[in-house]
Amino acid sequence: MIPLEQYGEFETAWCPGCGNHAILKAVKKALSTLDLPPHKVLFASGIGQAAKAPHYLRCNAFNGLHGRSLPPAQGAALANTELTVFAESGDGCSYGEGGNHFLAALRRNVTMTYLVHDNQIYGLTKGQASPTTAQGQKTKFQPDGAPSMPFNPLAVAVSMNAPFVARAFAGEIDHLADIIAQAARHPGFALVDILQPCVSFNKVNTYAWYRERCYKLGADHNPTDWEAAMRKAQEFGDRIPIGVIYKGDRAPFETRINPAVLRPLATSRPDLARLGGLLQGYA
Amino acid sequence: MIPLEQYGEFETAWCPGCGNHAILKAVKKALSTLDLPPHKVLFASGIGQAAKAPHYLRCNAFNGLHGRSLPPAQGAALANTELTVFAESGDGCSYGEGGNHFLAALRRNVTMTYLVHDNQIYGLTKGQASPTTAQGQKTKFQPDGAPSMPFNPLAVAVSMNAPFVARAFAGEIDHLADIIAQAARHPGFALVDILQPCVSFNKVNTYAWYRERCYKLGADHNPTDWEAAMRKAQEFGDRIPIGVIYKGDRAPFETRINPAVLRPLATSRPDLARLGGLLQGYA
Amino acid sequence: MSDTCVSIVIGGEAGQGLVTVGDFLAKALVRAGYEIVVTQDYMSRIRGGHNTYAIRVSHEAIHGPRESIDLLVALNAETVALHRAQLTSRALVLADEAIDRLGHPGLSIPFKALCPKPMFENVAALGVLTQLLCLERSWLEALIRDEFAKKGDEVVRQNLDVFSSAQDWAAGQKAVFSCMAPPVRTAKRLFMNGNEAIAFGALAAGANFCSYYPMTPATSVAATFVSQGTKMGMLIEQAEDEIAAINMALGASYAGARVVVPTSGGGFALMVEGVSLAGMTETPVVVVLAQRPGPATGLPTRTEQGDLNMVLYAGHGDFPRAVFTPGTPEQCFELTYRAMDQAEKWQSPVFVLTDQFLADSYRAVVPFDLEALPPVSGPGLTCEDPAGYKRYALTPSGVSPRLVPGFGEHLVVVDSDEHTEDGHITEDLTVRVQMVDKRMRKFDGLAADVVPPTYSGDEAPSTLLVCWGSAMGAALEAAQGLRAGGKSAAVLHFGQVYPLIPKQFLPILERAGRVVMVEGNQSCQLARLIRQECGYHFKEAVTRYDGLPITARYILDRL
Amino acid sequence: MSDTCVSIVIGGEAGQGLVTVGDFLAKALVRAGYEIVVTQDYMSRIRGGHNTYAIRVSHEAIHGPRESIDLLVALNAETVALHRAQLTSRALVLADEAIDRLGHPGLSIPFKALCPKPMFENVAALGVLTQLLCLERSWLEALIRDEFAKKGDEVVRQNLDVFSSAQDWAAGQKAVFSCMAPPVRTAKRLFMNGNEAIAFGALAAGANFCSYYPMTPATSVAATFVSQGTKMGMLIEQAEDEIAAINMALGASYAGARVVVPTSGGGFALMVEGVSLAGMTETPVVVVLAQRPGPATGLPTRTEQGDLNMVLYAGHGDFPRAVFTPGTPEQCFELTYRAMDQAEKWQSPVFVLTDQFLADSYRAVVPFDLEALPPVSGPGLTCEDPAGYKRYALTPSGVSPRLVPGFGEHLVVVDSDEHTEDGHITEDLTVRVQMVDKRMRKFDGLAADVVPPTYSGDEAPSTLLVCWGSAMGAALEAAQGLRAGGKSAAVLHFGQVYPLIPKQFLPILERAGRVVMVEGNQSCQLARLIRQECGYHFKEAVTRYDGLPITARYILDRL
Ligand SMILES: Cc1ncc(C[n+]2csc(CCOP(=O)(O)OP(=O)(O)O)c2C)c(N)n1
Ligand SMILES: Cc1ncc(C[n+]2csc(CCOP(=O)(O)OP(=O)(O)O)c2C)c(N)n1
Ligand code: SF4
Ligand code: SF4
Ligand SMILES: [Mg+2]
Ligand SMILES: [Mg+2]
Repeated sequence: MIPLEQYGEFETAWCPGCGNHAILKAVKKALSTLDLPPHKVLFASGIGQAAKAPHYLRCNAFNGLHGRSLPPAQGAALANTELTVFAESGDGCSYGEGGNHFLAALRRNVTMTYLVHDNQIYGLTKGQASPTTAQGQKTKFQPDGAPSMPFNPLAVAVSMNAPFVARAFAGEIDHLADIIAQAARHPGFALVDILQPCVSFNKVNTYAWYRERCYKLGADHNPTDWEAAMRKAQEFGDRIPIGVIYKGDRAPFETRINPAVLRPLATSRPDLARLGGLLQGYA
Repeated sequence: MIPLEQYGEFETAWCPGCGNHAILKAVKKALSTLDLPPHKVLFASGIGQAAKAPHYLRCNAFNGLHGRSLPPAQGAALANTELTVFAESGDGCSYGEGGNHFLAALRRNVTMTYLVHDNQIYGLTKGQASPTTAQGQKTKFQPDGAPSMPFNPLAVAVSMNAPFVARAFAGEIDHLADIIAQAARHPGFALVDILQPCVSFNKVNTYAWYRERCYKLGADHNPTDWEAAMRKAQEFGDRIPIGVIYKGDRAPFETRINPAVLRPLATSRPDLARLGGLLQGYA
Repeated sequence: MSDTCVSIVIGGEAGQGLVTVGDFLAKALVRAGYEIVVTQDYMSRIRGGHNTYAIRVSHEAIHGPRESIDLLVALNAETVALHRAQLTSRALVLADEAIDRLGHPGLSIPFKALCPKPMFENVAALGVLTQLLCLERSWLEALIRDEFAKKGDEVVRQNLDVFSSAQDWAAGQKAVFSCMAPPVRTAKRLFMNGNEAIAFGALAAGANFCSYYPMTPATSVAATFVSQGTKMGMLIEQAEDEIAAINMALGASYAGARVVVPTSGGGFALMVEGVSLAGMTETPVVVVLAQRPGPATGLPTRTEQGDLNMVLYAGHGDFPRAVFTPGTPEQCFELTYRAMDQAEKWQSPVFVLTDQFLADSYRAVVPFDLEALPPVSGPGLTCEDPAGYKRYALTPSGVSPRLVPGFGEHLVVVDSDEHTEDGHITEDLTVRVQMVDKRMRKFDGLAADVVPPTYSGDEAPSTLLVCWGSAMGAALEAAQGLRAGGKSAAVLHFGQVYPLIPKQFLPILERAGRVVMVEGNQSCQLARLIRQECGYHFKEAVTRYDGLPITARYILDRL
Repeated sequence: MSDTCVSIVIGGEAGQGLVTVGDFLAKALVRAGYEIVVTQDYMSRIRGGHNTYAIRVSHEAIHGPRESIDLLVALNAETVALHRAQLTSRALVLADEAIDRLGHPGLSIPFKALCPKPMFENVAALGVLTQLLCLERSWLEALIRDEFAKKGDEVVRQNLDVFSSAQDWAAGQKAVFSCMAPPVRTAKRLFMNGNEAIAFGALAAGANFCSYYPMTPATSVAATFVSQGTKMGMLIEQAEDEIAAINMALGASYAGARVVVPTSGGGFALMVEGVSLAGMTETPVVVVLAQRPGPATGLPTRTEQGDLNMVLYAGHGDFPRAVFTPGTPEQCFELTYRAMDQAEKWQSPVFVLTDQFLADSYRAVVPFDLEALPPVSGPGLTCEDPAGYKRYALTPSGVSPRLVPGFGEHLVVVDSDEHTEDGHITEDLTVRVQMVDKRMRKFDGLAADVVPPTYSGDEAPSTLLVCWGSAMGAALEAAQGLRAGGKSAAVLHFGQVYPLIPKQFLPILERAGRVVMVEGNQSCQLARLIRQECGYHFKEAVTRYDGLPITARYILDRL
């Protein structure tokens, strides 16, 4: 196990009391458990409060555009399958601006782990409704209440047979760290939706609100049972299950493409003799 | 019932034998059944073979960008709730480029009908895999087979409790016309995924292939039973159910926003006296 | 630069309430009849960091921000350290007694003693400031009453008590500050920033649909629509992304809504295809782009004028457009109003290009004369011959009669492909050329309608400062500074940068001695555009791209 | 314009196999040693409509397309009607006997009699063409063998039979066509179009990752990668949309892949934010943009040069870039190769801007000298002091040593926000200025590397035609035409339009008599850019925007 200090200690730009601090701790714990040296890890992120997370970790980082954490994460994961790749961003970034990439990543199933800090609000832009904000919840920008139904990332992921679908809570650091580690070990695309209190803009979904409702999935839940998983994925109200919701064995993308193209691309050089041969085909 | 001729008769740019011809017929039939005069109907579409459909219909049309049939459809539907709004496009346009709008439209639930010509291929650009192409199906661009799992629009729509979710087949024109009419009558966002043979580029999912598999959902299927709907939404293989998969009663978007803003916006003029009053608040 | 003004800066961490102190004081000053220029400098975070709210105030007209500080309200110790270099000789530092003023003259305020609870500290600071500025206490008292009314009488009373005891405490202190001269004007003005003025300009022109995706520094346009526009019947929807925002707006516009889409550079980058669609379908849309420093995410909460090029050329293919670049909140109102009209009149995308500085800069705004507003163009609802209606009928001006669907038997067909006069997809290449020519003819109309740049200062000046958008105030004051130093000077400000009509400004450029372009970007984007359009080559430029607004001092130091 | 060449046009509906006839004939001609220029004109549909495949062929060097037709192969009656006006005095029309030749000389081919099945009609047409052109029959026979080999010997034999009986039939007809002169050259050439040459240029430079979203006319770049690149180990992924395509490529590039992203204008419009991200993170990426007429969806399958402005200014904020605009398949190869190097060397987005005409235009291409290719820049894998590695170290050139993550203990941190030397988000405004300056310093490097425009023709000509990209061939032939008419003429072709280095071309422009810009867009985008960069004002232009390629005739008619 690599000592936690290896992953650094940084001053953050997050509010005191924000759930992000706990998630950062859990991420470090998971990395340490996974015994991953910082230079073998890549965190890709988008833009938002959550998306700053990779700056507070000693690791390789690609902090890209709002909504676009997944495409560069997948690009890098394919360019070098020896990197352990995470994408990390907020609910707005991941399910709002980035919704199409989420759907495609579920279909594509490249081996990587997606950590979504789900505070059910747009934090960095000061409190607009996000895709996961409860319908009817009032914000400064939605004074009559958010008009749309919230997005259910777990149900969508399960409906698309994503190989690893989990929910966790920032208030349960060890449990969260364990889930992140499981996710990272699972072949294919692993989703961890992390309930994260935003103390500044979401006065509904507080630590207390989540604590009252979250319960850990126990041995009675069989994550390989798709129907059970779908039921658990739909549970979000008085009781919210946390833990591994669904686990399948879809073959990851890497196993479905021409093996000849899967090698660290940084070290490959063009074989000009071969190219000359191909050009002959045009003569 | 408005006579079918009212909806025009145009030369199309589609291949002979293409499923689109049948869909166009069914659309006209549905409009006629619904007794909708052409000028009260708007068809918004994206870009692709399917997306040309509104040009072959006497109606109002907004033929926009690839992947973007839904946002203008919703914008127009909100700007004038007296229009009956359809969006019509291909599977690539709707679930590929336009995936994020699909998710958002399911959440937003504006009253309108979405007709997706699902030929499981990119037709207009000559045969690339689309989001609904079967995994492993070979194309010129995917000679090793499409590497990703196909998108299941019905499962995603059901998982998000879309109020009206249906599947139809271009080979069953009357059935299709009936479903389109039902969809248009249902309050909220109605999805009709239409299986459509592409005779030029999809040599797998032919008329015969679909005919062998498609069966009509009967009285034994209760579309208001969510679990049953989810099971039917997952069925796509040796047997493919067609008909109304799911029907719910989520309140449409229009009922959730300030009623004062819902009127034909084209006829509204700014009340400058009122504006002057609001400006006083800044003094 | 006149000495009649005072620069007040409130500094501290995000979340300490410095914006509340600033807003209260600035609004009270406006009510009292003073001129103000507010500069808000904040970091991309919600709590912590270091932010400032600067109010420059005078009884005379002032135009731009300034670096120097006469009164520094330090909500934390860092503020004193960070800003001591900016303090003028007469400056006072106001801070809690626990904060080290690092030897600077000022007041150590016993906030604990003055306030029953920490939440009253803002009001206590306002009491001290009122006293030092010799501001009539009634202005702030009235404001406290207005703003806290909804929290109940008890809260109002407690705040008033703290306010007056803080003022009394300050009156008893030795440190004094020269009283401000009493204001000249008495007519009511509005306390309003650029984004709010844009929102009102749009609403006055009938804007009734706004689809947006939040992005700093444009969010307060949408926020103003939410709080004020809804009362005018505006339909507002937060879209799933910027692509949806502009396409939704185009659909609504097609159906007859008057649409505005506020965003910033990164969001606008995603709307480029939609802009091209607006150009092709000739659908009116006004995009408000509040600039921040790029590329990419850049400095999300700071200011820059670096997105002009992108706005000028957004969209593939050739089609006409107009770009407005207001310099003040008044211009934000007027030019957004005009943008709404131009978009509709020429059935084209039209842009209002502003920036974080102006977006957030409160001023004392002369109330808009709503009655004097010119009429706004609009689409038709019906026509005489519905069966013969053609959305893209070829006309000499390039403008085809635009009807909205659903109000008559006519059909409105619009198409992103090249199309025939009736809107249907075509590959007839003769029609293609007719349609390109038709669309481009609208450029002449847009050109004929251009708002000329404003000129102010000496005729044939030895120094001419050329600028656009929010750089106006700094340029005007730099010119004043030059004149104060005995040199002739003038300012040429572009409130519309596209189309450019050389005869409106080329003679002015040619008769000036030294001509200096002043813009908030590295590559002199307007200077390049002017050269492209009329060959005039700027030999000198003052550029700024550190995220802060251009000031008169900044310009003068570089001349 | 030389008379030594023959213009062959095959016309018919999509799906009738006209591309097969064209490809076979054109390839055989190239193998035989002729020069060709292929122009493909097709509609945005899969079956039906009217398409043509035009082959201009000569034993001498030829450069551009031509309108006139010497041999018209009409696969349907419509083709005769549509193209009769283009027929030269010696022209023959070749069509099935059931098709009315409208009185034009030619051959009525008994396809039914010649072919056992309709699928052999293409080969029969080739037999007739071979005979009329006096082409050695072995060229087509060999090609038939090569191409049908995978379908089995029987198919090959049947095709050869039909081919030879058709040729024999033609030999027996009265209508004769003057034999083509035998070709001069004997060295092997490649039968290749612009898009294929681009793909090979990229592969030669080591491109090993391509993420794309299909869009005409760029798809055949990706198609060539799929069929050829995979054999070179290229990883290709069809992304969910263009935003994903460019962001995926940036992630791969960051991780050490050599990336290319092919698209067209509408797709590129969606990549604008990603381009800005490449600029900010200094991540190498080559975008290939094959233009088609806009705005919006426009004419999806036709040609235009209307996206130069968008490419020049795509992305918010200021950052450097380079734009290559090849004029021939050879240049497509060379300049794409160079683009891959420049992107890596200057860690910037670099563009290859082409169009449908060139993308689809087959030529006889001199085989690339792979051994003579200069080395391509690349990132490092490891460094001496991993702990001290800084991705954005400030350097005089602006270029920081770029390492790839994972091959050593160094950490590679890149950020879309403004950042410190080690890549972490910052709001330090001094660092901001340093970073803008650093990024913009790379512009000097890009400028020093610019490929100068090529000049050909008379020194100090009375007419100078200036052009970029695919307009080159037409301009060269128009200049030939002028010279044939006794006037001195020359062509200045820009294979790289950005940066522009005035001293490379300003003296040339100034010493010419009449200077005419020739470009395929309405607004003279390159002319404007040149004026912007160096003040030179083009007083004359030939523009084309009807979706067809510029030809010598088109230019000469407008001079
Ligand atoms: C293209 C683009 N659109 C909008 C923004 C502005 N923006 C930055 S963060 C953010 C929302 C963040 O919400 P979320 O992803 O939930 O993250 P949180 O701050 O809540 O952690 C938005 C809209 C942007 N940076 N880029
Ligand atoms: C932004 C953009 N990207 C790509 C394209 C090119 N394009 C046109 S149609 C199409 C695919 C069409 O597939 P689908 O939506 O399934 O419709 P179909 O032709 O199969 O009916 C693509 C990729 C485009 N027009 N615009
Ligand atoms: S605004 Fe919310 S999400 Fe952002 S740091 Fe503060 S508490 Fe956390
Ligand atoms: S290509 Fe396919 S989808 Fe398009 S018209 Fe032809 S058969 Fe129909
Ligand atoms: Mg959030
Ligand atoms: Mg399709």
